[in-house]
Amino acid sequence: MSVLLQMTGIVKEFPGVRALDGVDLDVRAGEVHCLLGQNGAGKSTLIKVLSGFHQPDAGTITWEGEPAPLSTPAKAIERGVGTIYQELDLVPHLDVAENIFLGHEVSVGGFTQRGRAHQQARELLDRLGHPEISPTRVVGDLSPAKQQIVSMARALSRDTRLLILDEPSAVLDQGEVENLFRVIHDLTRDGVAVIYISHRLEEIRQIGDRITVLKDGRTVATGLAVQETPTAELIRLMTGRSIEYVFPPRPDTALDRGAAVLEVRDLALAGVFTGVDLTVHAGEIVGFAGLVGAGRSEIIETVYGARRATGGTVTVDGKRLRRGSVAAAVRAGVGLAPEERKSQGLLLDQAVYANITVSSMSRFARLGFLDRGEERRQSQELTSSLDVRPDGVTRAVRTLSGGNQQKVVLARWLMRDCRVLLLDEPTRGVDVGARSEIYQLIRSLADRGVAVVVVSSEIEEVLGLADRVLVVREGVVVHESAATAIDEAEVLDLVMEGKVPA
Amino acid sequence: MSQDSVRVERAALETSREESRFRAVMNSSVGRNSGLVIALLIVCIVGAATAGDRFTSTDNALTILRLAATTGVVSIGMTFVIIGGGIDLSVGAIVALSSVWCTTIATQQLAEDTHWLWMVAVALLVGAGCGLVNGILIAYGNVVAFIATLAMLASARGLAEIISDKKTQILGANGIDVKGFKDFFTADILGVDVQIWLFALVAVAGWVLLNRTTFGRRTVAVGGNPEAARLAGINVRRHTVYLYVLIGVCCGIAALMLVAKTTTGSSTHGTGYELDAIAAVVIGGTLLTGGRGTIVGTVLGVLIFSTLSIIFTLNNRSFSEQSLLKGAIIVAAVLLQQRLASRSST
Amino acid sequence: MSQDSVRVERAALETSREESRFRAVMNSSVGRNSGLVIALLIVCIVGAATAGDRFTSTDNALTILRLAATTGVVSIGMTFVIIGGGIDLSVGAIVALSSVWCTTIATQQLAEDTHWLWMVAVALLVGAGCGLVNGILIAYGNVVAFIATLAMLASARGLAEIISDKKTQILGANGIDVKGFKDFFTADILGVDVQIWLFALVAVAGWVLLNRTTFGRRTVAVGGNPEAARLAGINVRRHTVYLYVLIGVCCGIAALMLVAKTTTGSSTHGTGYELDAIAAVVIGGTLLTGGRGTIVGTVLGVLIFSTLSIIFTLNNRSFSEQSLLKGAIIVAAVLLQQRLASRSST
Amino acid sequence: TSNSDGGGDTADTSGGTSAATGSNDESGDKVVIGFSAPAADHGWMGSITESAKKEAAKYDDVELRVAEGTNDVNLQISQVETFINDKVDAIVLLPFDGAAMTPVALKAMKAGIPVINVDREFDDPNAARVTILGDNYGMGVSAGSYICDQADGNKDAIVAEIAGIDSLPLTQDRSQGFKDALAECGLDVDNRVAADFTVEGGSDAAEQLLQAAPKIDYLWNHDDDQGVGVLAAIDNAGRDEFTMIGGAGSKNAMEAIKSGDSVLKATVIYPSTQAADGVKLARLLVQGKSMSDLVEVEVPRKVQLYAPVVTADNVDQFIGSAFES
Ligand SMILES: Nc1ncnc2c1ncn2[C@@H]1O[C@H](COP(=O)(O)OP(=O)(O)OP(=O)(O)O)[C@@H](O)[C@H]1O
Ligand SMILES: Nc1ncnc2c1ncn2[C@@H]1O[C@H](COP(=O)(O)OP(=O)(O)OP(=O)(O)O)[C@@H](O)[C@H]1O
Ligand SMILES: [Mg+2]
Ligand SMILES: [Mg+2]
Repeated sequence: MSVLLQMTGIVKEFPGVRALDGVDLDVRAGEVHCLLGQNGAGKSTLIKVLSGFHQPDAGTITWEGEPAPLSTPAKAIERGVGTIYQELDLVPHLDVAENIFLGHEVSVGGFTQRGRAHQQARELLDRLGHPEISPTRVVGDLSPAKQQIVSMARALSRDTRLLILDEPSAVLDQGEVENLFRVIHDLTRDGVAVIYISHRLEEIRQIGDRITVLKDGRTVATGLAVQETPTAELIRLMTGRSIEYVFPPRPDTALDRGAAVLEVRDLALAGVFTGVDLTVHAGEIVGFAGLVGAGRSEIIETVYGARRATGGTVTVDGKRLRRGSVAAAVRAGVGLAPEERKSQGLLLDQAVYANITVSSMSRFARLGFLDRGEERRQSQELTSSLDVRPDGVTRAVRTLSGGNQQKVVLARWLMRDCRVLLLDEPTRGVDVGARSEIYQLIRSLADRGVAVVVVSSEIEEVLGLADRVLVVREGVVVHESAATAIDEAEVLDLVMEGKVPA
Repeated sequence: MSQDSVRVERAALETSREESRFRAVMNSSVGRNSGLVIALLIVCIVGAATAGDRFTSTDNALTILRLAATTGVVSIGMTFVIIGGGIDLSVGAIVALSSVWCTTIATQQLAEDTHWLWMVAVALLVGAGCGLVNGILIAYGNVVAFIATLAMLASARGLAEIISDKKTQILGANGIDVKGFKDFFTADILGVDVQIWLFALVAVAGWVLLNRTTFGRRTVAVGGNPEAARLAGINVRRHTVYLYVLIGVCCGIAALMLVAKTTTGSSTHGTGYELDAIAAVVIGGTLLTGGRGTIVGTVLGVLIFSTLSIIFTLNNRSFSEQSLLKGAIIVAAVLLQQRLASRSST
Repeated sequence: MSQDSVRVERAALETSREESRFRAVMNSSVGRNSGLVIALLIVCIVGAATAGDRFTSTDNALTILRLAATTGVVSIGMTFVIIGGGIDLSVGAIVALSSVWCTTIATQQLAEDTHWLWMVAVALLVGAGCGLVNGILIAYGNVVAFIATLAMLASARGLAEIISDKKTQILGANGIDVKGFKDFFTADILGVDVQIWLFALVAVAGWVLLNRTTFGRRTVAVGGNPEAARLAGINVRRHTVYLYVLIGVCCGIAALMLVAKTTTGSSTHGTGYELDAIAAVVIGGTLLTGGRGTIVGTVLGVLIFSTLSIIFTLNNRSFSEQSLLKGAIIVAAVLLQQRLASRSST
Repeated sequence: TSNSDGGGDTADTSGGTSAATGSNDESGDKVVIGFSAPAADHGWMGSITESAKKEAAKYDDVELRVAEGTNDVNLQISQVETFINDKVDAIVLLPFDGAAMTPVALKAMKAGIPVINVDREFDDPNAARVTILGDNYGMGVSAGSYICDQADGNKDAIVAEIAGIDSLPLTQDRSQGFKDALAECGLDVDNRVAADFTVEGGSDAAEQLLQAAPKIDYLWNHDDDQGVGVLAAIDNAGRDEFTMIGGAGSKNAMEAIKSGDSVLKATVIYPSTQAADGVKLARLLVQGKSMSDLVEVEVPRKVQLYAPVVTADNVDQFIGSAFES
């Protein structure tokens, strides 16, 4: 296999951070090259350099043996670099076909040919296994998972020689990940090179050919053959220590050990879900499993008051919450870590500490005046304990990597002593090390008497972390049992039921 | 069972296609603007009820359209700029400068044998030039659009005053060959003024440009998510410059219409156009934050405002009452549009 | 070796602390606004060079500050609204309505024995009331801020005209007990006018409110990412209403200052304040899209504009030249501020 | 009638000129008059519309249709077009910009509707049947001559000027007249600022002017509306070393002149009743009557009003017809 791309000694500095500090990488045509590293290791920055978005401060890039400065995204695209970014990069008010062909519209003399564009979009979506997405749908109305698929169709719509996927599986469920892998196989067979980034090591095992590991902006290992490298070795390379990748043990008394804190009765949101009953006790972790689009996010957002329920009641500690009022829920001690941290969770231009204290300001305020020193001190304690990197609570959240941003969102609710914590995909985009830290954290919160609800698309995570599991399909809870009473295959069956076997 | 489920899925697919056809209608320009259409109808009914056939006459309709034409042309340009994530406060000043410059050409510098098309060329070039300066400052100088165009507002009007020495420059006073110019811009075709045809032409061209060309789709992308547009290989800066040049040209056209209509160029022309145009665009449903908007909405917005003006004149209301009412009507129209739009999307 | 690495780490920590102290200075209000400070200095140097001690005199400084005071107070309110993700086009009209209403109280309705503080109360209440209407329309009616306040602009000015019957209402003409009012608002303390003190007071209060209170923190959150603010438990709608009430009160204060200064209430007061205030806020570095801004920047912005104005007058320049130059100067100031800000952040 | 009656008397009361017209005031055929003027953004302009309305109300055979005051020529053109569509009998028009409104006025005349042009003149004599003009140049001359008289040969006197909206031709005419008259006695304008006819604008402009000119002998302010603000600024600055002359002739300016305890010692009248004259003449025109004080069978083409100086000596004569700012 010929070397398609070679990067040597790439350096990229941001104000105050050296995000890349001498990265080497070579990618061969037709291989799946996996990029591993902890949160903030520089993976996303590296691919942004590769796609012409950032200019490296030092280092060389060669493309098929000749130097190739990728000075703008347009130049990179011209070479055949197709990228699916970690943050969704679609235009909300354009439709699916228009997003797919943005920048290289199907047109004659500047006039778009919508019929042809729709047809080609249709073909691409069919190829990706998603014929149900209409090319005329406005992208802003699609769920994150479907938007991801549109991004993918966009990358495929060009004559792509190198496809870069930055944590594509973060918003996909297992069925769709399989589907994605099928597409990747097809591509590599045609000689397309793929760079694949993920924090899920089992995925790497399934799909990858070679691995490059980044740590603190530096290449610590490159060209490792996937088959010959044990997982423990990978973790050691990434983190510099060895980590037991396990879930914290459940206390024996996990089930029904405390008083019922959160009680949801017959909750409904017209057109999305109906008749949801849920009781969570103090010290208990309840997990929601289901396919993407099953309506799990909607359920917990409605519990939280972020959506106005069309029926049913939510009570916390016996007190009924006002419908559609987040403020009431927060006052009653409920917290939510939302699914899309950038658009729903964070004040990107604000300092880390301001993001952490935003829901517990009254604790730091006297007559409305804030004690900023105390805010920073307590925030610092939290971020240190969560190992948020880079350290320092006064930096703007925007400059943190995806995984570290997620930790900041969690820290917000840790700062506020919650009675109920609703976590939507809490480990999405979080690296192996931090992941087990977050699991420990969730468990220790439960041990302190908090009622926790976790939504996750990783069945393994739901089963491993939760005490009790609810399976949701198309807006209906189809199963509820202790986590130990059901296994992964059974959950998959429940979740997939009604789906055509491929 | 699996066959059953296949059938179910097909059915679901079909419904979703049905639905999408319905959505397509509701998302079409007319559907999305049904609230505005109704608002305009209500305004017309009020007009007919209070002023009778003085309102419903063809002459009156033409008067409304003539009134709408000048700001209308500017508003079409403004729609593009706002959808593209910008704003232009300098439109009125650019209209003034264009009108002054082209009448200066006509009254002072043109030799006997020079054609009036030179005036047209000058007006359009001045407009495009101002737009170019705005665009470059905004796209390459990273000056906020609000500030850059505010600065242009001050400068262009100042320059217009200096060129015209604050005098109203009258066409034909000692000018040359301007008859052709006036004849062209004040003629009527099929009983409708050229100015109205021009407005219609600009509106239709704007619609096609926005909805049927790569330029239009890129405008939406640049305004909706500039980062994504850049990543898709679009030259966001250059596109931004194009947008300001486009609105500059629209200002040039408006200046020509105004010069023909008043036979004058003056540094006071176009006063307040910025707010009028922005108001028409925003009431037409274009998001001020960019990324979404319709030409049809803007045209309806312009028509609502000019119809209101004429109704007030017909009914002999005092200016203060008008102001008071205008505020209430604007809010009512927006609320109506909202209710209907939210209904159509569910 | 492990000791070594500890030492290295300490050193790194120290540098980072050093660095962070440096960053803190650069990120402080003054640091972030160094470009504006320099722009103001340059403007002052130009003033001193062209007008000599007529410019550098204390009297002149006071004149500049007096000129800045009224729009300054409104601009402070505007800073909050814009940081909070909104905009208010109705400030000028609210100032007019407040001035008319409070002088009506003074000249027509007050009994002999009523205190002039009633005037103050009325002006503030009228301002707050208009702000409340704006806020409710925007936050609960979901009307775009631009449109809602444009409607308020028309309505408030219309109402002011109706109440005053378009006449200038002169204080003390047949009014009662207004001496106390005038005495208070035109007095000077330590050689500086009360109006200037008021401006300073509002600015300092604004700074504290924005930077040191939960209200300010919420304002930034609401403007920066309303959805995230909502999910964090902030009542975004109610907060939005507060912001418009706040700017309404600022308009009330400005109206009082204006009434005292001109001894009149008039429906023409406050004309053009909206653009002046927005321009000062934006040139001061506040993002028009919300979520970020400084009071110090706004104050500097206001001062730059009023100093420029005085310099032109001192030099007896024509208004047109002023306009032409003003545009260029605005752009220059913004570009300068940008270059310096980007340098300070690297 | 004497010259000084020109502006003042017309709207004074229904007495004055009207008394002498006798049968002209008797009710005749119904007359519909369209009226359009710039935005009433200051007292003088407000008074223009108001006195026109008041005059119309005196006749039960006159229906006055008043269009929204506007400073947008485009809108004003539409208003006149609406009047033409409406087939009104006459149009009284105070244009925002005379030249710019000429084409539509011509259109009205062609449609057989007489146009009475008030204050700001069209550039084509055929565009109006009657033109009623104030005398802007004359205003400047009156103010300048008054200062020359007062200065009495002192060529070092410092003269300042606060103009109205600088981009209007009328402001330029006033300033030109002022300059020309001052030149007659060897004076010139040392400091000049422009305001915008509003109180606030006057206050700001005056404040700056006073700062720019540490010593002033004479100050002419074009407009008494902005004059309220100018006086407030002078008062706040504690300046009283100069004599101030006003313009237009508002009621409170005249009261100040009468009381004599401010710097304002005189004002130059610019009648705010021009449009009322226009309404009256429009009625006569349509009803085929003439001005009964004249021998002519027809209403004349052009009437130019006089710009007298009001001082403490003659203020009582004018104060009755003054407008409220
Ligand atoms: N625009 C920026 N300004 C300043 N610092 C930045 C910026 N973008 C990234 N960084 C910093 O660069 C480093 C690398 O970030 P990057 O996003 O590449 O990490 P990552 O490996 O993709 O992590 P994750 O797995 O969490 O997505 C981080 O320390 C981050 O804070
Ligand atoms: N803004 C929206 N407009 C229209 N439909 C929406 C919108 N948001 C969500 N939906 C639809 O609601 C359903 C549930 O969506 P959602 O993706 O939140 O479910 P989920 O179970 O939480 O899945 P995920 O694992 O992605 O969080 C889907 O059919 C989705 O398409
Ligand atoms: Mg990343
Ligand atoms: Mg979800």
